[in-house]
Amino acid sequence: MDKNKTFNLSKTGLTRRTALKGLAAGAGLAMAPGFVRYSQAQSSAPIKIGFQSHRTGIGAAYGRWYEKTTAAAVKAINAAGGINGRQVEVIIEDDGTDPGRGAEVVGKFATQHKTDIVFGTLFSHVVIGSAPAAGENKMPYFVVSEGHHVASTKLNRYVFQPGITDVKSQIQSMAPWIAANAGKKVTQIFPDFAFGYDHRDYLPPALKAQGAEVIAQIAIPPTESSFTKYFPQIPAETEVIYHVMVGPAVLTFVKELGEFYGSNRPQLFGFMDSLEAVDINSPGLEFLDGSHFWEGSPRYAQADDSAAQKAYRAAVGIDDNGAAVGDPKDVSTASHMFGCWETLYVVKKAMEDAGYKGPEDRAKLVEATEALTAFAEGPEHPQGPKTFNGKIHQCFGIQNISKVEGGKLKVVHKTKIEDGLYEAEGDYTKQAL
Amino acid sequence: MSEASPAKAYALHLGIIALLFVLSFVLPEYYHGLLARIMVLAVFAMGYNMLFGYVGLLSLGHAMFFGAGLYGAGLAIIQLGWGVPAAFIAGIACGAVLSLIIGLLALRTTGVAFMIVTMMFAQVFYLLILYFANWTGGDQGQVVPQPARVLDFGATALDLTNPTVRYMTALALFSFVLLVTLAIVRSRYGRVLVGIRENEERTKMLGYDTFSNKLMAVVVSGTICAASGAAYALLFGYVGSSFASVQYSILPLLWVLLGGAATTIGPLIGTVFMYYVIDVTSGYTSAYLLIVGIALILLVLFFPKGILGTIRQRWLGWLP
Amino acid sequence: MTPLLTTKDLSRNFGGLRAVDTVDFTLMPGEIRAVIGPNGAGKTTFVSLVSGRIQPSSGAIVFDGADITSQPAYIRVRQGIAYTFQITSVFANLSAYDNVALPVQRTLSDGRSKGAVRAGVMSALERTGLADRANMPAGQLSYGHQRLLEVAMGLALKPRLLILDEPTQGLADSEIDNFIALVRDIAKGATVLLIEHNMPVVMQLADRITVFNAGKILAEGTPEAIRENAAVQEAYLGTAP
Amino acid sequence: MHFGPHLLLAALEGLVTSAVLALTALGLSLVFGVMRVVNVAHGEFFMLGAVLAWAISTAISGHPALGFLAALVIAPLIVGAIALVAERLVLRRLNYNPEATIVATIGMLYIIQQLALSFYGPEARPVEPPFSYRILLPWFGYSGYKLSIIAASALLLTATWLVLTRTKVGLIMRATQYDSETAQAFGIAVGRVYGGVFALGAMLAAIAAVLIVPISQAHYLMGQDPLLLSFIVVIIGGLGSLRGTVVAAVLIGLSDGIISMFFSPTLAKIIATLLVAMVLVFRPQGLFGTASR
Repeated sequence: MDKNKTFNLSKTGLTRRTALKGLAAGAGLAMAPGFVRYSQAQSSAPIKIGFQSHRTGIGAAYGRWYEKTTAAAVKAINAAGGINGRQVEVIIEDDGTDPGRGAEVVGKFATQHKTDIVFGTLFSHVVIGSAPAAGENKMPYFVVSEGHHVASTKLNRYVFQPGITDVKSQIQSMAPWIAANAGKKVTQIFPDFAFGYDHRDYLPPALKAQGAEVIAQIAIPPTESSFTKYFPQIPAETEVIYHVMVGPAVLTFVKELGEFYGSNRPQLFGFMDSLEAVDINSPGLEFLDGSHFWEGSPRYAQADDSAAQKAYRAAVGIDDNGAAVGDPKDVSTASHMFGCWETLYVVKKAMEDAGYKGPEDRAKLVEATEALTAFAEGPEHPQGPKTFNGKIHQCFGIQNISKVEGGKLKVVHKTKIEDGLYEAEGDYTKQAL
Repeated sequence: MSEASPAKAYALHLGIIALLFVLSFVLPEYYHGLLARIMVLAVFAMGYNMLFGYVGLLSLGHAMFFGAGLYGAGLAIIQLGWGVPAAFIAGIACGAVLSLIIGLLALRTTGVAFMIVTMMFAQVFYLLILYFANWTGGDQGQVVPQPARVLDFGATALDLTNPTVRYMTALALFSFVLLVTLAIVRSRYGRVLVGIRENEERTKMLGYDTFSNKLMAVVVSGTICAASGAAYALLFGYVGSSFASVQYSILPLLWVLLGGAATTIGPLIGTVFMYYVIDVTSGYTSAYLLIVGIALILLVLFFPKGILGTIRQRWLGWLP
Repeated sequence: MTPLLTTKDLSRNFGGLRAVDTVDFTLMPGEIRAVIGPNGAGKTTFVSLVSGRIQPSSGAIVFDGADITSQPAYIRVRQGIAYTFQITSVFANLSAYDNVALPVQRTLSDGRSKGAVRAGVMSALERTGLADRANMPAGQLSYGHQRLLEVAMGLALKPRLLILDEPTQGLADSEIDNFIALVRDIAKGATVLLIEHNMPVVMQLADRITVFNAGKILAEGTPEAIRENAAVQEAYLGTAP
Repeated sequence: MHFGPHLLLAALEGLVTSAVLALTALGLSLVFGVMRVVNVAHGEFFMLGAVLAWAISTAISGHPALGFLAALVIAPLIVGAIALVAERLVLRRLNYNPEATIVATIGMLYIIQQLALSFYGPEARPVEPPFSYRILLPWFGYSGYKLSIIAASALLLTATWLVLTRTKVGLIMRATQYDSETAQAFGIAVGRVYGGVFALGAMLAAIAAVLIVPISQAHYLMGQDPLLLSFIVVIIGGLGSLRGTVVAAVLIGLSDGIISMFFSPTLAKIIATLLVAMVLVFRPQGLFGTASR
């Protein structure tokens, strides 16, 4: 897949289309064998989904798994007859995990590839940087980012996040369990940038509502590669360390925490974002044994996994340990990538509701998406049931709390959707289309 | 620089502006949008070239000037609710003030120390954006709302999010800065700057206050870069810290070196070239940075003075 | 008549070395003054102090009645002290025209018209015989022409005091004759301070000669007087008469 | 935690940073001092060292110390060889022109980074430390391996110093640094010296990376911070001054940690960066160097 910009799994597996970049997308299409007949008949032409992928830059570890999950979902959708009877084709452009390039890529999808939608962005700054381009091009933009940006209603009417719960909701739904099971005095350690600020801002009120409190907040600059010097700021009476670190330095963080505390440590509660794509059995992570993590979708296969979850894992190609089948060292980003799968099924549903025919129906697609209210657990939504708030373009689902036990993550608690609901901050549907 | 052929030079520059104008009507949609962006960033490169090409001062911190314009204009709209013209001026003013302060400090150093000092000031600027995240939006950045990006003239309104308006606005800014650059370069002041680049000690002994002249150049350069940043915020609707990161300090250097330092049109050519290489190669392989890297090395091996610099050296000596 | 330039107790140390040692020096307007002395006598350091390229360790410099000791070099140039470099220091990558245009454009008071610059530049180039090479890059001129270009740049500053640091070094004999005529011509409008090793040139040009040795002024007088001065002969010419 | 122990911890952490930084910066300083080349790809040689350390240590089974020691020897050699090839193929042909080499090394940066991404991948991967002994202090625990990094770095720096000051190779390098034309006139093969210096500079970065990778993980974008910090150290320390480089590295390593005790970390970074910038502004020749040429 690496060398190919497009893939159409239902037809010939990976369709090689390297000779693209005709001035018009139509010309490019005509050059590729196997696509000629589509240009005659609009009704059977594939639905084109522009996938804004982090192939290079800081997000590259996520981008690869997002691509894998997307490929699996598209394969499944196409095998079942596609969307509105049309096959789905995914066109990938790398955004370099850069907001400037991200906006250019959205423009490229809109004006050169002429895709029907743009999809798949993870990193928040790329989402926010690309959102204006999506709005101006009137291009429905389905992100899988978990940031609170969409639900904040600061973006625009064309941006949706229907496949993964936003971080504000995630944090809020963790509070009851932490207060009841881990401890009442919580010290937070988080990166000193926007992703960390969500945790900084949303956890204290949520804990307070549960009778617990945040006694210290330690923000760590994003450029930091060593953390020990911050640990003395952790108050001695801390019962729970709530940690959420991202980026390549996170292993160091855990190891140094281990060296600092040894076996005599407070409870640990972390967000899986820290260890996505990282083997939980890496040297130095023994320290995490017995600690708890938020997980979006469980990395390890659980005893009570639904049939849908099992089918999803098989389709994406991850084994019981959440690593690539055949390569146990290639650990997936299970907590987030399910969002790609589910988002594509939301797109499918909305397109079918809207009777979507082509780019001229994009406004109808937006309205049809906004009209959605709930997604039932099942093959299309293997992570669990969700509700969808069309006014803020955001879905809300259940969250998992898992314990590290014997080198695996075992789900010990599932939150309720209601735990994560909050007051809407605005209403996109009042904006013009 | 010589007195010869001013007409030729002006004709060439007006021709390029005319070409860009015509391109607006013939380019396919995608390249039309891309070129608007390139023109705005070429202004950034031209501002950089002012200092690097003509005065010989290699700064690794120009992202802060671009960022000053970007945030000056963007935050004026987002936080203060100002209109587009006021925001644009605010962005430029931020760049002018910042470049004056930075110039006063950094010009006490020369050579590599100047590189490092400018880089460090830019790093401070970048960290300040993160530190005041409540205001700036930090690393995630913020969207400049689409309804605010309209130039209201009472009777008519120019919507900066409209592709044609955006292209023409970018072209207007680009043309203005191009002609200003040309005028500066051909002026007596431009000759003094080149004198400083070639031999500062000698220029001083001809009675020039080289510090003031360099300071002036830093301010002009920083202000042009800020104009580019302000235009970027207004035309493309996003302000974010990545535009103030060290990468955006290296990019204009790269564009200028590719196109040809100390040529007026080189920055545009370098920017177009770099964008084109990335756009084309990223279509073939995700390892496009590899190709970009190889292209850079080949270019510097075989076109050591940049594309236009080499052309000037070999064929067209009159190019400004 | 007030002197154009005086220095009082002027000294400059480099580390432990006293390159210029409590020099009292006076230069009258309209003079052609030659400064001679063995290598390392402090001649170039002395004129560098006068032009402001380096700062004195102690002492004072007065130019046209005003104390300029603490003024930066470019201000002194603007007041009329022009310095041509001992080691040729033209802008090698710029044309001869641009080399001269830089000083010309600064001295123009009327300002804006391009014609004024062009006229000023061509006049300076013509006086030095370089007019037909105006568009050549200075670095491609012959060495002798580069020396002349230096002088042209100095001339273009319209100086009241022109300091020439070893201007004939490396020139051919034929060029030297032209050069002597040029300096005489310049001296009609400016005072000339000349560091020179070539004794025939000095003897032909100088109104008075100042002899430096070991950072101090050893002797001063007319060419004839210096020629007769035994101390000079011993220190500088190295032989007793 | 009380002030004393906190300060001790900050100092220890600062010293580890300094130790690695000193080695990396020394490599940059040599290249910069002797060749006058601003090597923007220096951080990528650092990254390559870390990535190769991962590859070598995972290829060798048995006690982790075996793999680590192998990496410590082999990784720098490979990186040095790559640097040598790059120097021969590119920098030499550019005649070490300052501006051209900046572009060329930016090109190298892209190439090395992309190759690492393609062949090594985007993940951060850990390397097991050769030993994991936790030193238990009354107030907190501390990694024994980290302390050994300080020792190893001191050893390597001393060795480099001895080579530079006491051997013929060092003399030749210093002569070339002082005046390459005269050195050439005295029969020194300046071209070969340059090749060797460039390789040596890259190797020092690689060694630093191998030392740090058991506590920090290999990642294909890890080269940027060491590059920026090294630049700062080299300039603050003064060009070509080994003593200055080491002192500057210690100063910067310590100041970062200690200032962060009193301010919020981002503010601490702002203050530390401003302080260093001001030192440069008001003492541009660095703290120890003679005026730069």
